Amino acid sequence: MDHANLIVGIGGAAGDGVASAGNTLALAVARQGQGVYAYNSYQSVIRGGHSWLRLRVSAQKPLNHGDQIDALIALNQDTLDRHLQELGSGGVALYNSAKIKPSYEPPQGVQLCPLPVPELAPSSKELPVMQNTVAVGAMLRLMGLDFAGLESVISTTFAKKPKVVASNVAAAKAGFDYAGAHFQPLPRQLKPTSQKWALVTGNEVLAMSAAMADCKFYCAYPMSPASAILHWMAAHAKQLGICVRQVEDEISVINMTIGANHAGVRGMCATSGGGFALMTEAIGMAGIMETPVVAINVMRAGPSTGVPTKTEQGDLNQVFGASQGDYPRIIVAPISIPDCFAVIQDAFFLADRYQCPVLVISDLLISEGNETVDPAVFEHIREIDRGETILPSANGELPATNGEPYLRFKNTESGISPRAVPGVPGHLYVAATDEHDEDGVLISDIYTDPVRRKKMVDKRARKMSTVLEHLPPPLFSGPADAEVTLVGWGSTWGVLTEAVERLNAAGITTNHLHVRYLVPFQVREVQKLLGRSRRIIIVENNQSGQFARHLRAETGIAANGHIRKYDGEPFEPKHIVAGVQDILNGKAEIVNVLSTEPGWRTDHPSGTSADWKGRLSGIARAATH
Amino acid sequence: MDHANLIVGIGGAAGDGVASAGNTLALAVARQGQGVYAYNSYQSVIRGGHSWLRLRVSAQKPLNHGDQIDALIALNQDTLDRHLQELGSGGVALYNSAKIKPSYEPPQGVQLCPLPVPELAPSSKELPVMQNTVAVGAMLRLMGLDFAGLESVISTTFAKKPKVVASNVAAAKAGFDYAGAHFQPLPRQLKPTSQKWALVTGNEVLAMSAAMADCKFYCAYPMSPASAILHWMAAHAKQLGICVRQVEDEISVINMTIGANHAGVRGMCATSGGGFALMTEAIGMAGIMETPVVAINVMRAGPSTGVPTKTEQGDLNQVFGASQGDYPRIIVAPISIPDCFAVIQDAFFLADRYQCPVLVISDLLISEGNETVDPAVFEHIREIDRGETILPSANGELPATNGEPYLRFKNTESGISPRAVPGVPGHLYVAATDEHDEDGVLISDIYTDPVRRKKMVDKRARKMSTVLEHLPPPLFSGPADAEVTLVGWGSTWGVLTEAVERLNAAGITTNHLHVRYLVPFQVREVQKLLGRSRRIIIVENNQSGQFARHLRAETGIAANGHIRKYDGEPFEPKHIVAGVQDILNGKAEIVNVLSTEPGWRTDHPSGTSADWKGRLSGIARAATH
Amino acid sequence: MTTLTAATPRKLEVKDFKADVPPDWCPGCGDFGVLNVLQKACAELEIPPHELLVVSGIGCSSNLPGFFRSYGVHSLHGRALAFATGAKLANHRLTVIVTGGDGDGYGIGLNHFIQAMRRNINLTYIVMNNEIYGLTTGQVSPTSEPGMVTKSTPMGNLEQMLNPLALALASGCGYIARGFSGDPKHLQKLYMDGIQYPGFALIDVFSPCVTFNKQNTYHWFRDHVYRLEDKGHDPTNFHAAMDRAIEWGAKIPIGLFYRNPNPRPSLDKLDPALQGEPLVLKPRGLTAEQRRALVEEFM
Amino acid sequence: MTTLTAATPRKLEVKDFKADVPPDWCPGCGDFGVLNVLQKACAELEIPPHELLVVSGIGCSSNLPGFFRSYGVHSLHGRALAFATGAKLANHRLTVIVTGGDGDGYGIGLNHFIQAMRRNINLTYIVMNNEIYGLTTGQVSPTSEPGMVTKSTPMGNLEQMLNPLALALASGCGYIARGFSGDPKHLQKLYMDGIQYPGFALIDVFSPCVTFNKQNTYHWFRDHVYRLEDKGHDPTNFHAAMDRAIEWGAKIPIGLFYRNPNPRPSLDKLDPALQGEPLVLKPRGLTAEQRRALVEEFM
Ligand SMILES: Cc1ncc(C[n+]2csc(CCOP(=O)(O)OP(=O)(O)O)c2C)c(N)n1
Ligand SMILES: Cc1ncc(C[n+]2csc(CCOP(=O)(O)OP(=O)(O)O)c2C)c(N)n1
Ligand code: SF4
Ligand code: SF4
Ligand SMILES: [Mg+2]
Ligand SMILES: [Mg+2]
Repeated sequence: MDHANLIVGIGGAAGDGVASAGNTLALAVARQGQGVYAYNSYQSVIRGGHSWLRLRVSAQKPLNHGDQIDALIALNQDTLDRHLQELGSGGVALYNSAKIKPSYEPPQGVQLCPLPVPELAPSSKELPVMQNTVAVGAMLRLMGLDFAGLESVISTTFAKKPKVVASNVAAAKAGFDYAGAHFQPLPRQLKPTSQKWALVTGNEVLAMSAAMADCKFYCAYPMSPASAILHWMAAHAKQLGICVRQVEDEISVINMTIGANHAGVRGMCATSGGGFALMTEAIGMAGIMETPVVAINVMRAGPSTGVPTKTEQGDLNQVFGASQGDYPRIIVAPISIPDCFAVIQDAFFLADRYQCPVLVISDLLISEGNETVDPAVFEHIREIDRGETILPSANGELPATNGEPYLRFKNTESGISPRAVPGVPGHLYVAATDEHDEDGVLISDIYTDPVRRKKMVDKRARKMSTVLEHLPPPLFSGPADAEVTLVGWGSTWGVLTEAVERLNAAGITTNHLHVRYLVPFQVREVQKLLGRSRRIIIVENNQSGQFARHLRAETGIAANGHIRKYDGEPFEPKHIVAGVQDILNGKAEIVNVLSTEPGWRTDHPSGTSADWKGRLSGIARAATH
Repeated sequence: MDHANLIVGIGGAAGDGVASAGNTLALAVARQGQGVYAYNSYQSVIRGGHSWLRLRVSAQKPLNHGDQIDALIALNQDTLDRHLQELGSGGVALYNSAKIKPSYEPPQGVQLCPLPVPELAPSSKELPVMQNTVAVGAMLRLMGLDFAGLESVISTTFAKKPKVVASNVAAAKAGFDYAGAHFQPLPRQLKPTSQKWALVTGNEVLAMSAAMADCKFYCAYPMSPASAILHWMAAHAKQLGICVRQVEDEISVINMTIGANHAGVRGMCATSGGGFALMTEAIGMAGIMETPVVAINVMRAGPSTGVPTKTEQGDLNQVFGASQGDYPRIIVAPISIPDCFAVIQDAFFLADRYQCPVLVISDLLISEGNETVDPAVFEHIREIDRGETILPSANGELPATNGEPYLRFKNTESGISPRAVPGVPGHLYVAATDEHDEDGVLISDIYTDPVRRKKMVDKRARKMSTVLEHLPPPLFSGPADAEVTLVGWGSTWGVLTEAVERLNAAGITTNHLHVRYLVPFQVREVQKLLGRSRRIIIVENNQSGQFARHLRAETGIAANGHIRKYDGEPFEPKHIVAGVQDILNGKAEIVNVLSTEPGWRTDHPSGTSADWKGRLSGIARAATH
Repeated sequence: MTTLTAATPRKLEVKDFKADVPPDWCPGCGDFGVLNVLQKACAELEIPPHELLVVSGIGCSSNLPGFFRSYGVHSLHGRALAFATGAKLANHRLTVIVTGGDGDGYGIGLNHFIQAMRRNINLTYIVMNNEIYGLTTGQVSPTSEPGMVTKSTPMGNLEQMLNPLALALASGCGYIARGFSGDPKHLQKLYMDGIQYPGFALIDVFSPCVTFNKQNTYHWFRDHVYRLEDKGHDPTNFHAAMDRAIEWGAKIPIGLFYRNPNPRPSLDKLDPALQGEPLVLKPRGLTAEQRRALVEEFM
Repeated sequence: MTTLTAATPRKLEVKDFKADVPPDWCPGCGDFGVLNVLQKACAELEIPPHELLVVSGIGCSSNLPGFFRSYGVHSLHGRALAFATGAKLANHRLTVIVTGGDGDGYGIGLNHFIQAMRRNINLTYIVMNNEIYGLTTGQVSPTSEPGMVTKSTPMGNLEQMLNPLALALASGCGYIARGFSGDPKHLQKLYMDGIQYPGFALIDVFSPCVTFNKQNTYHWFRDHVYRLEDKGHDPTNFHAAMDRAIEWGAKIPIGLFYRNPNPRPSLDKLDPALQGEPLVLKPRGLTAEQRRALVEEFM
C-alpha cells in the first residue's frame, strides 16, 4: 500500500453496532476532509453472526475498500480472534479490555490497544455500545485527526437528546485522550483538509438523484439490498411531495409504477433479482406500450434467495432477457456510488425521450457501500426534458394537433411518437399490450396483418437507433499500447482502477476499459478500443462470465483471460493483480478468486457439515487453513 | 412445386368451422396413407375475423405448409375474395354457390367449383356447417382419393350420434359425387398408400410424451398457444392416473410443479412468454434446490401480449435469462412436431439425472401445427431412469446409507448428489433457496463463508460438465463443401429442409445446420461444422436475431447473412430461397421477410388508421398492394 | 368529480363514449350489455371522456376499453388494478374505472383485488363474471360452480367457488354490488352509485359467455337472480350483507349488498403528497434550496 | 394420518423434532414459542419426522424449517403454499405443515392463501403474524395497524389491516384459529386440532417481533388478547365466527374461531388420480397397451 491511506476494520456480531460505529468514524474523518470508502460484510441475521466493516480513509479519495487492514476495532472476542492476525507491522488492535483479550500472540509489530472502557465511559455498564464510542475516539487519535470532527458528528446524530450527546462526547474524548497517552500513533498519519464530503450509500444516491430528476412516484416491495431506496424515499416523501407506496409484491410495484408513468409522472422502482423476476412481464408491457419507466435491479449473490447479504454481478443475463419478445429498452450499470447520480439523471431523460424501460443494474457493493462524494457531483443535474410527452395543463388548455387525428403510435421517422397522457383533451387512445396500429387499435384480433405488424415492430426497434448519440463514451484509461487490457462493468471500476495502477507500477503495462451501457452496446467504440489490445482480461463478479458472453455476443471479441469471483465477497485490488499475473504466467485462463483470509474461517455450530473441523482457536486456527 | 403434393387452403371466419373442416379432411387423407402438414393462421377472436388454414398433403410426408395453394375451400365471401387470386393454373376454388360468388375473374386456368349446398345437403339450412362437409367430400374427389376414408372419419367423430353420422356421410358423399360429375380433377392426383399415420399437434405430442415418460403431475394456467397441453392432460388424467390441476396463476403452477417433483414424482408445466416471465423466479429455485422440473415455453409473437395467435421465435433471450444468478439448467428446442416426442423423453431423463430445470422452447407453429406422424415414432420411449433419486418404498424399507450421515447436497465429483424425497426414512434434510452447505444447512445466515459458498456454486456448475455426452449431435445435412450454410433452431427445420433442397436444385449448393440444444451448447461440434462453411446464413423467426447472438456468444461465429421474420406468420420455403438469393446478390445482409400476399390485405373497419385505404374490392383490390 | 378542464360545452351522450371500433365479442355475449350500460352511466354522469381512464387486463371482457371512447389501457392479465392504482395516484383527478373478467380479477389478479380494497384506492372495479375463461376458449374459473365441466375439468370442477362479495366485505370494501348484464336499468344504477362512491367500489356483473359456459346462461341467471332492493335488504348492515353474499342456490341476489354509511377516506385523501394538485400537475423537479438541503443531510 | 412406514419403534419426543442447528432468531422473538410448541404438538401426535414435511417461504419466521427436524423446504418468499400443494398432491400421505410470516402469506402470497383454502388442500398453515416485515428490518405489513410508524411508513401507515380470519371464513376454510406465542398451552391445542383437521387449517399466531415492532409487543398482546374458549364462543357457528373475526380493539380474541362441523372433502379425496396409493408410489410409466391406445386416438 503506497497511498497515504489507512484501512480500519470494525467487527462484531449483528446488534453490536458495527455499522453505526463505522458511520460515526466515517463522518468524523469526512468532516476533516478525508475521503472514505466503506464496505460492510454482514450476514442475514438480525442478532449474532459476524459483521465485518472495512473503512478506507485517505485525503486522496479511495475507490475501493482495499485489501489489508491497518487498524482493527474488535467489538467482540470473535472479531479479535478472527482478524488480529490480518494486521501487519505497525498495525493496531483496539478492544474493550474489560470484556475481551487476545487469544493468541499478535503478529510481529502489531500494537495491542486495550481500552479500559468501564473507566473511560462509566455509562457503558447500562449501555454496552458506549464501548464503540470510546474506540472510535481512540482510533481518531491514532490516525492523527482532531477530535472536533467527532464531537460535531455526535452532536448531529443525537441532536434531539442533549444528554446522550454529552455522555457520548465524554466517552469519545476519554478514548481519544487515553489513546494519546497510552498508545503509539499509526505510522502513517492523516492530515485534515478543507475538502467537503457527503457520506452516502449508492442506494441513497439512486434515490436522491431520482428525486432531483422529478421522480414523483416511488413504489416498492422491500428486498435487500434495494430496500434503503424505499427508506430514503419514504423519509422524504412528504417533504418533497413524492408519492411513496409499499405494496403487496413486485408485480404490483412495477405495474403501479408503469401506471403512474403512463399517467404522466416520472416514476421509479427498485428491487433485487428475485423481485426483478416478478417484474419482467410488465417490463415487456412498458416496451410495447412505449411507456417510460426506470427500474433498478440491485444484484446480490444468487441464484434464487442465494446469499442475500452478499454481492455479485450475476443478473446480467436476467436483465438482458427480461420478458418475452423483442422490444426497445436501455440497460445501464453504474460504475461507482457517485456514478449512480449521473446514471439516474440520464435514465429518466432516456426513458422519457425513448418512451421505453430503462433498466439500471446496481449491486450490493455499490448500493450498500458507503463512500464520500464531492457534493459538487450532486449539482450536475440534468435539465428535466420530458421528450415528446404531452401533459395536461392546469388550466385545461388544449394542446395543438394541427387538425390531424392524434395517433399515439405514429410511425415517425425516428420511431418516437408524441405521447399524450390521460387527462389531455383531444388525444384519446387506448394503450395496449396487444400489438396495435398507429392509432392504438389492436391488430392482434380480427385485424391481424403481417404488414402492420412488421411496421410497428420496426417502428419500435427504430427508436433505438439514436440512443447511442446520447451516451457518454465507455471509460478507457491507461497507456494505449499496454500489455494487458482489463475490461469490467459496473461496480468493479474502483477496484480495477487501483489494480491497473499497481500493475503498471509493477511493470505490467495495463489499461482499463469499463462499460456502463450494456444495451445499446457501444460496439464501434469498444471494438476500436479492444482491437488494439494485446491481451484482454475480463473481470467480473460471477461464475459463468455473463459479461464476457455479452461482450462476445455484441462484438465477437473473446477475451484471453478471465478473473471471476462468486464467493459473496467483492474483489480487492490484490485479487486482480494476482489474477493477471496468474494468467500471464499461463497458470489458468479463468482465475476464480476466493477470499481465503484466515479471518474468514467459519464456525459451524451445527457440526453437521462434512468438512467442519470445529472451532479452531488462537494461533493454531490462524495457521490451519 | 415439384413434389407430388397438394396444398389446400380453407378459410372462413372464426366460428365457421375452418379448423374442424381441416381436421376432417386431414384425417380422411391420412387414413388413405397420405402425409399431412397443416398450419392454421387465425386471430384472437372467438367469432368473426379470418381464419386461414393450409393443409399440405403428400404420400411423401411434407415438412411444412408450403407456399402456394393448389385448392381453395372458401367458407365465406371474404375468403373467396382474399384468396382466389392466389391460385395458379390448374387450381380449384370450392364454395357454397347458394351463399357466395366470386367478386372478380379467377386467375387464368383456375377452375371455379361452385357447390349447390342446399341441394346436396338439405339439412344445411339449420346446420350451416354442413357446407363444410360437402366441400370436404368434393375436395377429396378432386384430389383423387377414395370416399371410404372420409366416411370412417365422420363415423369416429360423431361416434355417439348415429343420426349426425348419417346426415354428414350423406352430405360428404353428395359433395364427393357432385365433384366427380361436374368438375375436373386436380392435375396432380394423390394415390392411397398403406402407410399408417397419427394426426397430431405438437402440444398433443408434448403432453403424450410426458405421460409416457411417467409424468404424474401436470399443472397449468391457460395460455395460448400452450393451453392444449392442459386440455390433453385433463382429458386423460383419470384414465392415466395423472394429477392435473388448473390453478390461480403461473407462479403457483411452477411452484406446485417443483413441489411435486420435490416430493418425488415427475411433474411438468407449460405456458407462453407472459406466463413464463412469472415462472422465472421459481426456475432459479429449482436450480439452487437441485430439483428436477420440466417447463415448456410455447412462444407466440411478442413482446408482451403481442399477437397471441401468431408464431415467433422471440423468447430465447427470456428463457436463457430466466431468473437471477448462475445455476445449472438445460434448454432445448424441438425442431418439429414429431421431435417433440423425443425432446420430452430426453427432458425428463436429463431433469432427473442432473436434478435441474429443463426448459423446453416450443412455438405456436410446432405446438398448434397439425401433422401426420408415423406412429412408430411414439414407440421410441426412453427407459424411465430416475437417476440418483431415492424414493420411498411402499413397504417402508429403509434405503442403505452405509452408516454415513446423509448429505443431500454432497460435494461429489460429478456434482450430482443422491436426492432423497420426503417420506424416505433416515434422510431428513431441508431444501433451501438460500445458499446452503452439503447437508442443506444455510450458509446465508450467520455462517456465511466464501469457501463454502464457492464450493457449492462449483458443485452445481460441475453437474453440467457431462450433459453434452447425453445429447444427440446437432443436425447437419447437405453437401460438406457448400456455397451456403443455413443455420436454424427450433421450428424452422422443416421449412429449411425444403429450402435447402430447392436451393441445391437451383444450383446454389447449400447445407443445413440445425441446433436443438441451446444450453449446454455443442460448441465443439458447431464450430467444427461451421468452420468449414463458406457463407453462413442464420434463419430465425424474430426481429433482433436472438439465436444469432446466442451463437456468437457461444462460439464467436458471426453469420454472413440473416433471414428474419417477425410479422406473425411462419416462414415458407420461398422466403428462404429468395432471402438467400438476396444475400448472395449483395442486396442486404439482413433480409426481413414479410408475408405480403394480397390475401393478407387487411380491412380496418375503424377507418382510423393513417394508412388504411378502405375495403378494396374485387380485382382492383387484388392488384393494389 | 372535479374536472381538469373547463366544463364541456355540450351535454354528453352515449355516442361520445363509443369508440370507432365495434366490439368483436361473440353475438349475444353478456359483455355487450356491460359496455352499453357503462356508456350510458358515464354520459349521465357527464364525465368528460378525456378525464376518464378505463383500465383492463386481458380476456374477452378486458377488450372493453378498445370499444369505449375515453383514455384506455389494455394492460396485462390480472394487473389492471395495479396499473390503475399507479395512474390514479399520479393523477387523482381522473375518474378511473377498471374492467375485467373473473379469471383476470379473481384468479391471477386476486391479490391486487384484495389489497386494493384494503388500501381503499378510489376507483370503480367492474368484473364481467361469466364463471369461465372465455378468451382462452373455456377453462374453469375460480367462480365456476363445483362440478362444472370445462376443457380443463372434463370430470367436473373439484373446487369450491370463490366468493368475491364476501371477500370484499372481509377486506373493508365500502361499496359492494352485483349486477346482471341482462338487467341493464338495474345495472346502470349500480354503476352510477359505484362511480360516485368516494372509495373503492366493486360491481360484480353476471355477464354470460354464450360460447363456452352452457351452464350459467341468460336463462339460468334469469331463473335464479332476484333484486335485493325488492327484499328490503339494508345495504348499510354489514351482517346482512354477509348473509346475502354467501347466498348461492335456488335464488341468487343481485343489487347493492353493502355501502359503508361512513366511508373511510380513500388513499388519495390521506397521502400527504397527493394533497392539492395531482402529481402530474405539480411543478417540475426540486428547487436549488431543496437540493442543497438533501445533500447537507449527508455531510 | 396413515403412515408410510411401519410404526415407529419408540414414542416420539420433542427432541426428535429438534434440528442440530439452533434457531438464530433475536433473543425473545415470538417465533421461538411457535417452534417449541409445534415440536411438542408433533411429538404428541406421533408423526414420524420423515413423514412430516414443513414448508416455508422467506422471512425470519420462514427460517423455522431449518430448526425443525423433519423434511423441510425453505422455498421462495410467498410461495410456500403453492410448493406445499404440489408436494402434498405428489404424496398425500405426508403430513404437510406450512409455516411463514404475515408478509409472506398475507402480502406477496395472499392469492395462494385464498385459493388454497377454496381448493381445500389438506395441510396446516401456521402464520407467525408479527405485523411487520422482520427479516427486511422493519417495514409495514398488510397486518400492521393503521398509523403504525415503520421504515417504509415514517408518517404512519395509511392502510387498513388485512383480516386473515375473515378472509378465511369468506374462502371456505374449515378450520380457523388464532393463537399467541406467549400462550403455549393454548397454542398447542390449536396446532393439534388443526393438524388433525381433514382439510385446510389456518392458525394465525401472534408472534411478537421484539426488534422491529415496538407497538405490538408481548405486553401489548397480553393486555389485549382473550380466549374465545373462555367466552362460550361456538366455533361451529359461521356468523359468530365472523363477528369475532372482525373484532379488533381493546380486546382481541384468540382461540378456535371456526371449525366446519361437516368438513368438505379435501382435494386429495376428490381427485381421481389420488385415490389409493400416493402418486409417488404408483407404478412407473404406462403399459404398452395404454400407450397404444393413446396413439390410436390420433389415427
Ligand atoms: C400471464 C398470463 N397468463 C395467461 C394468459 C392467458 N389468458 C388470457 S385471457 C385469460 C383468462 C380470461 O378469463 P377471464 O378473465 O374470466 O375473461 P373472459 O375471457 O372470460 O372475459 C387467460 C388465462 C395471459 N394473457 N397472461
Ligand atoms: C420476491 C421477493 N421479494 C422480496 C423479498 C425480500 N423479503 C424477504 S423476507 C420479506 C418479508 C418478511 O416479512 P414476513 O413474511 O412478515 O416475515 P418475518 O420476517 O416478519 O417473520 C421480504 C419482503 C424476497 N425474498 N423475495
Ligand atoms: S367467448 Fe364468451 S366471453 Fe368471450 S366474447 Fe364469446 S361469449 Fe363473450
Ligand atoms: S427481527 Fe423480529 S421477527 Fe426477526 S428474529 Fe428478530 S424479533 Fe424475530
Ligand atoms: Mg371469465
Ligand atoms: Mg412478519
